[in-house]
Amino acid sequence: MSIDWIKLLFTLLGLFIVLNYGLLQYGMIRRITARIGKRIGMPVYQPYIDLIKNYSMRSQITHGVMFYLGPVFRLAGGVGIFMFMPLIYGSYYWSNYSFSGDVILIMYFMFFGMLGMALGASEGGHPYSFIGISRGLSQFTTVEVPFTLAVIAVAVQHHSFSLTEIVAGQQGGIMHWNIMTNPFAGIAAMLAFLGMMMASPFNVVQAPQEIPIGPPTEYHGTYLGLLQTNRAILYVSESILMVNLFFGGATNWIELIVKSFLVFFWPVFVGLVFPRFRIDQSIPWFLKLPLILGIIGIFMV
Amino acid sequence: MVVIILTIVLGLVMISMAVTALTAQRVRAAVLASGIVSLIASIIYLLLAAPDVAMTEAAIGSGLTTIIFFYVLNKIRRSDV
Amino acid sequence: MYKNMFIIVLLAGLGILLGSFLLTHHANKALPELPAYYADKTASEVGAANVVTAVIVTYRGFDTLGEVTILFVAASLIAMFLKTSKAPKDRHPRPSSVILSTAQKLLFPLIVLFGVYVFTNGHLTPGGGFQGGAVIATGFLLLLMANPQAEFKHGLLNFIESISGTSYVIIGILGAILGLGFLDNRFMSLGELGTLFSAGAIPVIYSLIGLKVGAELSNILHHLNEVQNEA
Amino acid sequence: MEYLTLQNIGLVTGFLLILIGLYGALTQKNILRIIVAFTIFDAGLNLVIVALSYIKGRVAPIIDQTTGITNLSEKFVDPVPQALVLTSIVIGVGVTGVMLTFALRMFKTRQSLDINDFKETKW
Amino acid sequence: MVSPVHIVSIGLITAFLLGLGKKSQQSILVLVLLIATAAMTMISGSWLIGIMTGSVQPTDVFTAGFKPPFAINLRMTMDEAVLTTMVNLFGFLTVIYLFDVLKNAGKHLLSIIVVFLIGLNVIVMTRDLFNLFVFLEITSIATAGLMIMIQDSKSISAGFKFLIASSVISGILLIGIIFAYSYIGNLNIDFMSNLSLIKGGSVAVFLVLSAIILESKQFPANGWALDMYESAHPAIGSALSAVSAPAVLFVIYKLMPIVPESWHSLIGLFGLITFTFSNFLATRQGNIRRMLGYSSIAQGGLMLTVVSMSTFFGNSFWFIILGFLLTNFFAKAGLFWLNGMVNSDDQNKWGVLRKRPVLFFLFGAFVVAIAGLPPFPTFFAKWEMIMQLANGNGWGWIVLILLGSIFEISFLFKWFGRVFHAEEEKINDIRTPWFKQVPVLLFGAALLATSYYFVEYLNFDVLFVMLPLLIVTVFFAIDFLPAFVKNLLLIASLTIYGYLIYPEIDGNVMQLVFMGVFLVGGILTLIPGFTQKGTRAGFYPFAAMTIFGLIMLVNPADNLTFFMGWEQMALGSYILILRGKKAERPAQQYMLFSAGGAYLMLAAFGLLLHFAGDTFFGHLNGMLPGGGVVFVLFALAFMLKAAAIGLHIWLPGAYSEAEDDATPLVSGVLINSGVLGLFWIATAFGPQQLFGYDIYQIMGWVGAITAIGGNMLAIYEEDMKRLIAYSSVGAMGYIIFALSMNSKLGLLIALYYMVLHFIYKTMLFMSAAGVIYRTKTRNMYEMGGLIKSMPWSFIVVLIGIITLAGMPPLAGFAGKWMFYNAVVMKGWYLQGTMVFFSGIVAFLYLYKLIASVFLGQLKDNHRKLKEAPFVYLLPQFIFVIAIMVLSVFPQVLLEPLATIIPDRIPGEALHWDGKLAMTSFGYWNAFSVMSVVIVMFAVIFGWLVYHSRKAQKVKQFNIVFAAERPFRPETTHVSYNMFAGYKKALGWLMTPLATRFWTGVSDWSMAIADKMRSWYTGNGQTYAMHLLLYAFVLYLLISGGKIL
Repeated sequence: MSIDWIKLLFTLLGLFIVLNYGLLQYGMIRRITARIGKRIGMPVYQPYIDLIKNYSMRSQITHGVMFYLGPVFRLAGGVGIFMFMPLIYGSYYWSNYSFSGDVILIMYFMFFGMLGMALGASEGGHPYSFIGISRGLSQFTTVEVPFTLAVIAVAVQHHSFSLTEIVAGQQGGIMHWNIMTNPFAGIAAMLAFLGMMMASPFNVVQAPQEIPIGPPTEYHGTYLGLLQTNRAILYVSESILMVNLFFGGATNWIELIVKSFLVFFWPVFVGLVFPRFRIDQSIPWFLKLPLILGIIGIFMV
Repeated sequence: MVVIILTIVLGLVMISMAVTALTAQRVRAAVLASGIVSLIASIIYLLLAAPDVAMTEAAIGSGLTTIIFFYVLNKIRRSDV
Repeated sequence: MYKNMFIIVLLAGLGILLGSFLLTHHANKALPELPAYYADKTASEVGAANVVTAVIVTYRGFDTLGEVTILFVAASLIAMFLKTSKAPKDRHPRPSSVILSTAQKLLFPLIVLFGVYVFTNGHLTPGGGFQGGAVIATGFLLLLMANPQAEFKHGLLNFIESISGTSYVIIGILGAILGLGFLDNRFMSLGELGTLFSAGAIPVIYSLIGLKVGAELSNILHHLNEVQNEA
Repeated sequence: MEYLTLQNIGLVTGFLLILIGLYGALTQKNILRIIVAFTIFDAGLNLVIVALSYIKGRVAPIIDQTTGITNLSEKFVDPVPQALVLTSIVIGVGVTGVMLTFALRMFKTRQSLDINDFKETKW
Repeated sequence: MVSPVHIVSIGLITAFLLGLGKKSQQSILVLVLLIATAAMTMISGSWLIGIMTGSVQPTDVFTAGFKPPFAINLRMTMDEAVLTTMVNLFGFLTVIYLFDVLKNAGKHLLSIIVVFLIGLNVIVMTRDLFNLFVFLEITSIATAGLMIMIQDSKSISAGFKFLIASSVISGILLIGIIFAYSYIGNLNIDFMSNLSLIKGGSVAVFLVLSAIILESKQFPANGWALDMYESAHPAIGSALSAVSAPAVLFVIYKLMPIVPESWHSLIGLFGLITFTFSNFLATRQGNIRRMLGYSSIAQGGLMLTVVSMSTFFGNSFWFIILGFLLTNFFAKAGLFWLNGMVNSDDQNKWGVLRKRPVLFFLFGAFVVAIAGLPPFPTFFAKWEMIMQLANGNGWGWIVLILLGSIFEISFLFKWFGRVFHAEEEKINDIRTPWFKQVPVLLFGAALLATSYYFVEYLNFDVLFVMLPLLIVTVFFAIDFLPAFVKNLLLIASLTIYGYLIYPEIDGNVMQLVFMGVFLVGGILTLIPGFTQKGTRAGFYPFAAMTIFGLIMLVNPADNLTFFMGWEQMALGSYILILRGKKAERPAQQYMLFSAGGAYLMLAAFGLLLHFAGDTFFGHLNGMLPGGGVVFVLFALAFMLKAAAIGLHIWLPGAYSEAEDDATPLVSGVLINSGVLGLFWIATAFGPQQLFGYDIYQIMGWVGAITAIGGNMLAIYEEDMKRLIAYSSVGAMGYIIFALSMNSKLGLLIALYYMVLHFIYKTMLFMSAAGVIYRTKTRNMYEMGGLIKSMPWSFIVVLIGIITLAGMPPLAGFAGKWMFYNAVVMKGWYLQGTMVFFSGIVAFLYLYKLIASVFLGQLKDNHRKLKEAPFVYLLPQFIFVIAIMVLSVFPQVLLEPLATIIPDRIPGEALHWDGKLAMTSFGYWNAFSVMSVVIVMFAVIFGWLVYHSRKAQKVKQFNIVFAAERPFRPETTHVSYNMFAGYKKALGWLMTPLATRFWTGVSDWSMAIADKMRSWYTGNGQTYAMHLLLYAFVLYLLISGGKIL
């Protein structure tokens, strides 16, 4: 297989755009959050500063190979999701490496980073990392169920698992978007999306208060930089996935950015409004309303 | 006809003896009664034209069996004391 | 009581079954083929005047062999079971009466003689080995009753028993070799019907049976008697 | 009246003895009495067999002057059941003897003759 | 040729002459007895051989020289020759066995023994009813005499009960005989053929027959017999079981011609009831001799069934009856004799038997033979019997047989397991003088020889059945060699075997795949065995048996071969599991469930015969109309092996308690046999309905629930092996689900997953074995941080769990991807989502597995651990390489697998465009994904390495822990009850309904059995009443309440 270098270039460009977008988006969101909380908040460019600072830290420690590899897995997972996702509908070059596989590949590739991170953090030897990971995984299992139902509903509707095909099927106006044609599945997916983002009320996993020193404490410097990079890319990528699945995809970058920002804003908004769930509350929650909606969604098709 | 009546009588005695054997207070009496049953049986055998059987029943069924019974009874009674 | 009622019901069932036999069974007016054959052919084929004896010793000789064996095994069992312990015997027996001991001395040979008569004439008259044997055992019983403490040479009994039994089987085998089958009496001359030395081997066999049965029964009595003496 | 033959009387008596014997064997508690019951049972059996051999008006199957030697099958009663009964009686005494010795030994082990006392093996 | 009558005459002369002996000559007397029994054996044996070879014609002996019916005749044909030889040979050996007893007993006992034998001989040979009666009486009295060989109060009262019973029985018999005579005028069986046609004659037949049936100790009128078995000397117990019962059954066989045709099946049913219920009651029996008694009676019941229905079984009759007869003869006698040597009725004391390996082996062989597992004759006999019954639509019968068989297996293997694990008595050494061993050894050898002839007779395929059996046998023979030699030999023989059969199956992808899994799996899982020291006695024969059993499943010539392989595998793996230290109960459970599955399968084979004739079930071409029941039975059987939910409770225990290095074999490799079977029925039967329901639909749900259930249960396991074991349940659920989709893609997924599961599960178990080998514990919370000392094992587990989780880029993803496509095509969204959910749940335990064991804090006592031995790692890395290849080039496996699936299966197939896999729904390019991931990973890794090249390695302990230094590894290793929150939320999902259900079944059956057992009051009189009652009921059933 010959390598399409130009495409690679485009992909890397896309990655760069998404990274910057992600960092800015994160800064923006933090700022908005602060404002709502009647605080001033950090500057929008703060993530850049953090990133540069982390990458340039000289003192590094490692707890072992897997500790070392954890962030690598994590970032590779984030980048992978981006890589396997078509960005702009109808554009060959902006379709990235989506020819490698369809939406199932993306869904499963999400685990890649998670698992790596979990393992890396575990080798850190910190007791709270075990707790955090166990919570994260636990919650994740139930989050994925409504989401999967929604994806299957969409796939059945468009008779394809290919994201390109799914987006193609949604062209022609807002009424063709899956969120409109199959609102139940859409809502289920959006609810699941809350969990996927691990934002409040489902952020007990990272739990800034109870576990003040989770994995990020052991991970510092370059490691943390990698993790931050990943966060920027991953959040945007997941938003794009939602856009592609339910909001008609995007035919140009502007549309993509606007849509994905709005999608991303949804969990932030919810997080501001609702208090946090305990893990044994969040798990059943996902198996109630979202699950039922997902099932209805699938039978709507 | 006489033979028939005789047989009936013998049969009745036999049956009553058999019942006695089961109801007698003492085992000794029961054994004796059953010996009599055999004895009468041997008479009936004679009437039924079976002298060989009659002899055997008298000697073995009625005689020896009863003797063995008494040996055992005797032993048990003695141990009982 | 409940159980007894149940048993009565069961037995009533059996009774009905047996009663049904009474109803379906028709008294024979003539002998069926098999007994008719025996009645008609015994004289010529076996040479015994007593058809029952012919049936027992020859036609159904194998049954009789089994019968002897049953007594034998029963005697063995009793002997094994009642093997007297070496414990001291009861030292204070009742002495037997004078009458009894005298009568014994007088009667014993007679009884034995009568027994012998019964079994040697089994092929001619009613009676035979079993009856004769029982008679002999009765004589032996008399002996025991007269001297309950007596130590008998029961080796002799054993000897008679063994030898007569063995001879019986050997004669049976001779029948197979010289005659037509196992326990065939015809390898010896059938003689003249109605005489003592007739019916081929029947008198011999019946005598052996008589001896054996007598010995076996006596043995049983002997062992039972031994137990009496046990403490 | 036609049923009132020697044979039938024998049969009925025999059957009754069988039933009485069995009843005794199944209900008596004393081992010795059970054995007694079995001897009655045996006697009944034998009586039945002999009764079956009987044919009215015929004689014992022994050839003598009175019978002659011809047409014997029309003169004799059936010899076969008689032979069987002979065997059966001898077997009966054997079994009774054996049972009695068992009883003796059982009495020795338990000082009891109640059948209910000998239930060490069950289930 | 010596006339058979001389068996009797020699015996009698001996018996009579023994009376002459004196106390001092006892040894000589015993010798005489020995010679006599030898002579008797030789006579009957010479007839047997003569008739078998045809050099002698069967003959009738006319006693007294008159033709029947005028005199008694003895018959000597093949049948009688077999039975008399059995009786006499047994007598001969009994004399040897009882040498020490006889030497000290009186001469009377010797006489009684020989008379006993004569009695049986005549019972067998005679054709005369009354003669039969006489010799039955002889045997009874002799038996009573033998009973009191031990003169304790138990055996005396048992003997008396027997006398009462036999008096009643002989009374009934005599009435019957005399009635028969009065109706038909003679006493010879051969002249009675129209007896039952005469008015009233059937009463006579009934009486005779019922007496003999009662004599054969049928349930429930057999309390006396049980008490005898329990209290008699073991040698006598063995005589009752091995020769008395067959002789009596033979009498029934002789009587059958005069029994009206319409009674046959009823008597057969009564026999079968005996079989089932005696075995049922035996399950609650602790006393060995009594248990063996129950078992003997049960076998007698089964034989009664066969005998009474000899006309029904027709040509197969001899095969069936000989199978049961000979096995019971050799094995039951052997077991009783062993009982005599161990000299205890307490199962716990039987542990001493392990000190005598040969005897212990024979003990096992006897147990297995009675239980009816291959290659013993009972197995084939049972098979044939079921097939014949199925032919005649005897479904109820089959149910009874199978029920009885499962009870039989239950108590036999409970016993076996107990003996296997019982503490060896330290004080009492087992006394095994030569004269006690010789008979056992001889009978053991005879049993094996018989089995050989049965196998030989059935003409199995040489390469696929006989050769494997031969190899297994060889491994039994060389079991004394050191472990590593045997390991090498077994690996070598498997390799050579693979080489030999490759040409046979070349081109048949299906067989290649499964053969590959079984053979390669077998070989690779054996490799860790090289760490074993000593001889490891008893492992290799059964490992070989398991592997070759599996191999026999792959290319069976017919249903029987398949079933045989199946049972052989079950047996082998049972032993492998049982070898684990605490495996007694789990192994028992495994055996029970295996047997349950096997019997369901047997029933299915029977039904199949009915529906489709004698075709191999895997070769049915598509539709089998109306075969829903067959399908369901098969499916249940295979799902039992594949541990579908509800049927899975045996699995965790069995897999986790097996020896650590045997676990991969019994789990990773063996479980695929279930998949094989399921695949076969899925492809061969076509869609099936049961009561109007689509079975596939139901199976799909079962699969989905299994997937969730298995994985859910795995989450909460602290035991490493149990965790992996439960994960197998989950994986099997996945496969069952895929199979039941009944589409091309679904089957492809199942096959692919089967191979993959084989690879990663074997790998994981082996890795676990390595870890356990070093850490000596299976509790994961006692481990931690092992990545430092066992990096290679860590890598293996990592790859294993990534594959298991189905994450791209490794091979597991292919399965998941196809799965979505298949689910969407099929439209099973809900079930599909459930399975998907289970896949995610798998993450939880996978994380737990790898993190608790390899990550986190290293424990103090593990600081000096080394990496797992090389021989553990070697096969693991072979599997790793396989996974890697599959990950990059899945088409290597998927394309051939797709060719297996028959065209008639509906649904869309997977298309390949170069490296791109496509369906109408989606696409996926493994190579490309792998490339992208590797490049990404490498770039980021490079970047990180560049940036933190000077990273300082610190101790694991060097962490910030709320500003305090932790002082013990345990406190920082949060591993125990890791998913507490999850349990709180979804714990209700794993309510142990299945366990409760099966416990309930077991409790109830125990309670019922106990209740039923109290029927046997121990009162001889009551027993006598039972006899009458039995006859009464039999009469009512036969006559229908009317007078016959």
